[in-house]
Amino acid sequence: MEQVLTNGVYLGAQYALIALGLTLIFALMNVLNFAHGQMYVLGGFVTYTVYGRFEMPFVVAILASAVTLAILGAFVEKFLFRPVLKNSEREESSMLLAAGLAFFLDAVILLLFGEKQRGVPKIIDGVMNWDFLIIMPYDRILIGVLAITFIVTFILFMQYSKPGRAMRALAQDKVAAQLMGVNVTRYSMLGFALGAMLAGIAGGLLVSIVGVNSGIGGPISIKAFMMVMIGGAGVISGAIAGGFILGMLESIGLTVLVAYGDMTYLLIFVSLMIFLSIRPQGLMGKPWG
Amino acid sequence: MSTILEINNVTKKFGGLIANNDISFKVNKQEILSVIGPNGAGKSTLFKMISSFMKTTSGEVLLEGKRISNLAPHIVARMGVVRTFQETTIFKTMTVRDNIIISHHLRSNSNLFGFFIGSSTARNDEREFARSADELLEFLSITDIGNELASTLPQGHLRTLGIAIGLATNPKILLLDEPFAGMNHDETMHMVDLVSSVRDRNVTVLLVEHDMSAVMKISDRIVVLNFGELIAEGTPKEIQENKIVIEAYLGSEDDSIGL
Amino acid sequence: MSKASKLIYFFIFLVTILGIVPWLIEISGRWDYYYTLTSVALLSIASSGVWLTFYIGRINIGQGAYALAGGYVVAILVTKYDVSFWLSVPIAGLFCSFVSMLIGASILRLRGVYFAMITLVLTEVAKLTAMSLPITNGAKGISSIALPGELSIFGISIIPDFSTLANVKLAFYYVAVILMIFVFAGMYRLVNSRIGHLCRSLQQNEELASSIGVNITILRIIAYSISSFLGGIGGAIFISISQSVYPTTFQVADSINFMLNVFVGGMGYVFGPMIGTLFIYFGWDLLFTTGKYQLLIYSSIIIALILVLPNGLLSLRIFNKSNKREAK
Amino acid sequence: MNKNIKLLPVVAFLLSICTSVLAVNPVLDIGFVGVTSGPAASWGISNQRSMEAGASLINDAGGVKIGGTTYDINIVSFDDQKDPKRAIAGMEKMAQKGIHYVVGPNVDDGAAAVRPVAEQQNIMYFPYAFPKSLYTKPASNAILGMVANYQSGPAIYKYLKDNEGVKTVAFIAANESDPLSQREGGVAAAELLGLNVISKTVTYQVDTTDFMPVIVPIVKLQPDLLVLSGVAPANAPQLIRSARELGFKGLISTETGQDAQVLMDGAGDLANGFISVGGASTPEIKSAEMDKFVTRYIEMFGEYNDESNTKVYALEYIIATLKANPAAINNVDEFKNTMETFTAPNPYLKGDRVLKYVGMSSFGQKRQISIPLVVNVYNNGKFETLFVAEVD
Repeated sequence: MEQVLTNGVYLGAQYALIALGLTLIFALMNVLNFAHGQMYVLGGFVTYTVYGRFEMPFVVAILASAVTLAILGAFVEKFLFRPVLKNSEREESSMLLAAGLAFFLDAVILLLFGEKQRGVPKIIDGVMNWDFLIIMPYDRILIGVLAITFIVTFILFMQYSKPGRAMRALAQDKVAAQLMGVNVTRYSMLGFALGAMLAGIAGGLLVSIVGVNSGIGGPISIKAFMMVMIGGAGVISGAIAGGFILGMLESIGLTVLVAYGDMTYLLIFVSLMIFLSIRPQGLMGKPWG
Repeated sequence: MSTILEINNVTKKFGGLIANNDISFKVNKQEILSVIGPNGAGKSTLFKMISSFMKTTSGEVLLEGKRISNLAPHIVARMGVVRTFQETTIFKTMTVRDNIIISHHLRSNSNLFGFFIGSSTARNDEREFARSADELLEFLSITDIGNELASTLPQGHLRTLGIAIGLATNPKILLLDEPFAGMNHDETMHMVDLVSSVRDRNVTVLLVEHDMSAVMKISDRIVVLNFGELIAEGTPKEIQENKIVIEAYLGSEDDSIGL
Repeated sequence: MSKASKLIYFFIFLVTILGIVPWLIEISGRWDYYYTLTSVALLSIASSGVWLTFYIGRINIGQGAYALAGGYVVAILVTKYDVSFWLSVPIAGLFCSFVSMLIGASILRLRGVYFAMITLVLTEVAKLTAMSLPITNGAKGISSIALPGELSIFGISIIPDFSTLANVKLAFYYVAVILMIFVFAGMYRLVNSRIGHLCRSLQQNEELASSIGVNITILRIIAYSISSFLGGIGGAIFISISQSVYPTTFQVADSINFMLNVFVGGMGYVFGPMIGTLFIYFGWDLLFTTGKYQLLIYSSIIIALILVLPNGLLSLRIFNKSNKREAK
Repeated sequence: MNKNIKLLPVVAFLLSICTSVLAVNPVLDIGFVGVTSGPAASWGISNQRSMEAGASLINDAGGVKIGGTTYDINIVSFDDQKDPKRAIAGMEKMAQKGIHYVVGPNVDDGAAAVRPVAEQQNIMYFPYAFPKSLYTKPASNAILGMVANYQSGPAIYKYLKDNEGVKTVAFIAANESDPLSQREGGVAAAELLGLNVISKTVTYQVDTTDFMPVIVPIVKLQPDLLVLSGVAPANAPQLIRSARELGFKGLISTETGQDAQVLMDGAGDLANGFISVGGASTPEIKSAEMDKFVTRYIEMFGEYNDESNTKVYALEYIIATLKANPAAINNVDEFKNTMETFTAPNPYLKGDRVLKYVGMSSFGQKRQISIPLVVNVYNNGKFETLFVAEVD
């Protein structure tokens, strides 16, 4: 059981990091970014190229992933989402754009990086073995710690920095933020860049333990949606909670429900549906985000 | 004068916060009764409970002796208590006339399937709705904007349209939520005339309002709330002279009773 | 548009898809387009259901679930209980309607992205259910489903047994497009009747709608169950073409595609789903010659389209003339 | 950047016109319908590429002589996006182009869905899907293009039982049609051999990124053998790595083709000893022809994919059978007749192995290509052949 809980925590840290960027973009712009998973994958491949292929330090690779994705995010916001949100009659049109973007990134990634699963050399070798109760490879511990560090840094940034506060105001009430003198255009772009960057960092970190392949983007997006839903859409703390809960749910569910075999996931999904229809705003979301 | 609506010991709590405490008053048929009070006095909450958009914590609201509190809003509307909204809530992408036509929903004799296949009852309904909508447009003197998109209307017309939507349902009681808010003097006077004429259509009017001059002019009776409590009830003249009311208003910062 | 010119347009449309298209296929020898167009017709039926839920202001990414359910109902009825295909299609539709009423009663309270997400989860649930139930034959699916048999009423044969036909593809094409015509005619009627106006009132402001006495709960459920009915029959007919159904026959990707069809066609137009499906499905088909760049070009076109026409293909001027009545 | 990428297909198209103008031989089109985009892209892409590499070798050698005519081979590919609806459309496209021989689809649902079209349009197709209903009567046009897991499984388990003393087995599969069906076949085979199946209910979702939690319940049981049923090459290294890091000591095997580079990237030395099914590229058995194929593949696509080994045969069989009976080019009934008696030398393997159609014992008719069951073991970045067996 100790192992199961440890797995849950460390899986949760991964998931929370993945969900952060998605929820940030949703909170700021009400855009459900279907391309989030693809951005994650792109981040993974950048790290793979810089660290795995060019053999530069891991830190440089993560930085490269972050910068690449931040630039991509800013461009996507400026040239794609902004005009569409301005010109369309219904906000939901942004979902079509997001889906189109997801296909586009899928195609680009497949052409650039090929169809194979890729991995990078381990950052550190060895496995921690605590009396056979908890077994955890050191690189996974490191990535888990790094993920939590990034999450904490992000929270502090949102809480105390000027852009962070501006973005929180924007997320809460666009009109009010505007009246308070927040530059909505600039912070929407910054927020989108930041969201994409978080996806890139998540991809870059995780490539070192689970690898990456060009087709995983779509499934990752869907999974990230679920974390965001569990925690509550558009709320940073919600995404983190959602990530940890889903991680824990999977870890425990897979062990406890192992006898039910193929039903395990059905049970998880059905209970998710029931939970959401009873408490649609998730654990800590604002209703009707 | 007979009673049409009774509010009996209505209380609303949000967690530990008391929004309305034990409010009771009666509304007479075909009168114009205003509910006033400083900000946060619980006027809007009371309104929402009367129209059943919000549940009461305790107490009840009776329409002609029948309980209407805590029913579904559309059922309360069907029974004849219809509200308008504080904000300019209308169907934005429909024309003014279509807004009014759709609001005749309660008067239809045909069921939905009848409308789908275009039964003769349904067609009669449609004709009747169109005729009635034109009549309402004329009554409110907005025939000339009938074919304009509702989203393009200026504020004054939006309010009028809001009232038209309410009237189209053929209500017994129309609840108006701050009909004069943000209006200049001329617009207010026009609206005062309009609300008075609504009463002449055999409709009882209950309104929540800040604008004292308009309220004093238009109301038959006034109910005053403060901090969720009913502190006074009477004719405009009685209210103007009521010490407790004056004190309540002077004590608050953002409102003056406008005497 | 006057009633007469509407009738003329409708007549032209009928002649085109029932006469001219098969004739063109015949003389050009492009037999493969029968299947493409049959798919477009069936998928547009399911998409029009999604469109209806959009019309009451709900983003529906769960239509794949009902298409899959419809497919399985037909597969099970035809293979295990020897029910006529023609009877099992409406049963499949009604089954989906019924299920959607049960589910809808609790999830239709949700709005915006919450509703969208829960329907997405629904698609996944449908797949996993199909995979774990004995009656659906689990992961192995149901294959070797017989072609539709004869349909006769009072001994008069209305539709012949498909297995005796020389050109099954043409038969499926007619079944699909005729059904599509009925569905869209019904949808057009629905939207332009009072029900459509009520749906629009719901889309714009549920509070106001209920304040004028509209029973929004019931109306939402009605719209959602019609939507699911259409998803069910679309899926049901499809599996008689593939003669097999698997848990993955309709999946999350399909649910998203149904939604895209609606977006691309234009959410404000009754015929949007038809045009959107034609564009998306046929477009992919035509790009087949571009090889490994197919997805890249396809997605670029979708992105360009939404940039140029964010309100859908039908918001183009030329279409707008004839569609003004439905335009929002 | 966007603009340049959009221009590429135009350039490619123009190039392809040029080459087809230059070619003197008539062209024989062979189809491929499979998944070359999305999460399962690697199955279809390795498949398509192995066909294209094979065709390119033939064309460079001046084409292939069938009957009196020398043909160039052209591969016509259709991406079905792993959607059975699109797979049907792909088959229709093939029929439209007058193609009678198609490789694919790659998954069960697609293979089942295209059956009606293939039979109506006289197309012989070579799916990489194992359901027996595809190949047993009344089905007539599908030919299994590889060794099925219910054939390879028993051979592998028996070998491991005899040589490694394996007694207990655990199965793990993705929660999808193909892997679940393969798990079922594997479990049946293991039980038939008298092995003790101690776990067969662990599944994982296709969107799993981290397999630690998935594998925990199995590692606790410490089976002698862990079978990864129908595992996608992308997932295999992660499953192996997680299992090993959690302290799993037993053997790990699968019945699908894998890629050595992917295993090395994803699991490194932890993958040593991993047993999988391969084609013909291990040094012990491969012929010079196979070397040429691999070289060409790398020339064309930059990097070899070991999965392609298992998929190299379908094209070879189609062409060899057509050579044996030129009338079959436009007549699949001729093809079916020829299948009954056809034999030809296997160019990819050393020694005198032959190509022939088999399947009587599994399907009651000859609807499978005969290829040797090559079982590989991964060691330090490459595969070694563990044993080779024949399948009927």
